Amino acid sequence: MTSEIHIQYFAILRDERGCSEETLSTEAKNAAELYEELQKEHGFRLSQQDLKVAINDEFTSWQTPLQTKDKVVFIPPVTGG
Amino acid sequence: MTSEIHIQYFAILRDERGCSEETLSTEAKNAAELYEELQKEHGFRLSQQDLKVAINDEFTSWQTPLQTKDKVVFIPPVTGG
Amino acid sequence: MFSISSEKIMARNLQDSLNNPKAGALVTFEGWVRNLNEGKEVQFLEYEVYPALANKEGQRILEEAQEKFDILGLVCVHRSGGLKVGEMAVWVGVTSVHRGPAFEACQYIIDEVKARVPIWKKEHYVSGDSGWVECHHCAQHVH
Amino acid sequence: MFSISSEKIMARNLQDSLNNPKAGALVTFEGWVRNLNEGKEVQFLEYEVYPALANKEGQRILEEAQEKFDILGLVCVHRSGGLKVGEMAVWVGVTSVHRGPAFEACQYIIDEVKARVPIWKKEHYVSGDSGWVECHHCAQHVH
Repeated sequence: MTSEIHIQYFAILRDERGCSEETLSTEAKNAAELYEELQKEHGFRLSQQDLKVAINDEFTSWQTPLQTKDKVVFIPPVTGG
Repeated sequence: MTSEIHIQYFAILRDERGCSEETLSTEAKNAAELYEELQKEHGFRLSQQDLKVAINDEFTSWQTPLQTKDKVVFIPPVTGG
Repeated sequence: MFSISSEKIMARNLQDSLNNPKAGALVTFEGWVRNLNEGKEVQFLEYEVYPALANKEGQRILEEAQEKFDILGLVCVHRSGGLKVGEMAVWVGVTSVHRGPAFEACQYIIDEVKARVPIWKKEHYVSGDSGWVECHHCAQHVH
Repeated sequence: MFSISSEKIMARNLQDSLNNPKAGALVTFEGWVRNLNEGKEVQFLEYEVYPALANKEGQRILEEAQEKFDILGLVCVHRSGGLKVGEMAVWVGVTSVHRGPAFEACQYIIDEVKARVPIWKKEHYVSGDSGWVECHHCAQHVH
């Protein structure tokens, strides 16, 4: 099953992706599969265990099933302060 | 032996003594004896172990021998901050 | 109580908002942009923020502090955008009746903000290089 | 670096004196006059100071902090004379490269100042009574 997902990129991921957001159709069932797919395509250097993931502006598990119109953000190690 | 000692009073001791400084002649050999003498005379409620003592603007021991012209201050528990 | 600011942080105004006749103690933390990081001379830096989640997570941290410690008021503001050396990146202020809880809460807030709030720092060096700071915990150079 | 002030403490000026491009952290403590102490409504208070020894002992405390903690700058000012509710009784500010030592040193300084510097507080209550505060340690109501 294909879902339409909105992705926002920040910091190093934005630089590596070359854009700050995109909408795409994916067969990934969850965020883990989605990151794997995108990492292959764009060569992101951070591995999944370095990241956290948010869906619809809340931290969530990598295994949460994706639903059409979800907004996904992969969160590199934070360095504020 | 009599020595001439200058005493400054602060806070509760100043209130109880009714003045902030005095110069007196005493046979007290050290600050402990001097406080005992003054406590008897003025009825200071604080006991020696509640106090610290300074001679010539430095904390010192109650047993330090007094010398003529010494400036003695008895220091009630401090409550700054 | 938690906010992201794209403008210079006005600490004195934030502090005035914490005035309270019951308070005996105010503890504040300010994070400043340093001129050196890991031996490299820093010229300026940029903070990138994921605003929707940063605000939620920042607010959660303040609520946790309020539950954990006996405090009266608390504020935290973090900058976004470009900052020069010496500028303020983050301000935390906490009031309490007695001083212990204000110290503990202030430290808790800045520790958690640095560990959890989705904000990323890119340093621009005098040499012309620049780079995303990798990870506070890994590199052990938290300020 | 340590001083007694008979005038309102100007925190912003003190803080400006700590500016340093090497510093990544500033921690400050402010002690404020509370409206309640041990259940009594406070109207104003007076600090009496033994100046010669207070300045020496305050300066010693700052020197100890400088030796114990990896810090860059430090300032402490304590008021003397009459203060109203809400006014600032004491200000401590410490800068460091990373934030840990600034927190530790700031707390050390205020703890030691309250325990060692010859300053005494007389509270004047709304009821008309007044009295010398007996002893922070004994009464366990340090702020």
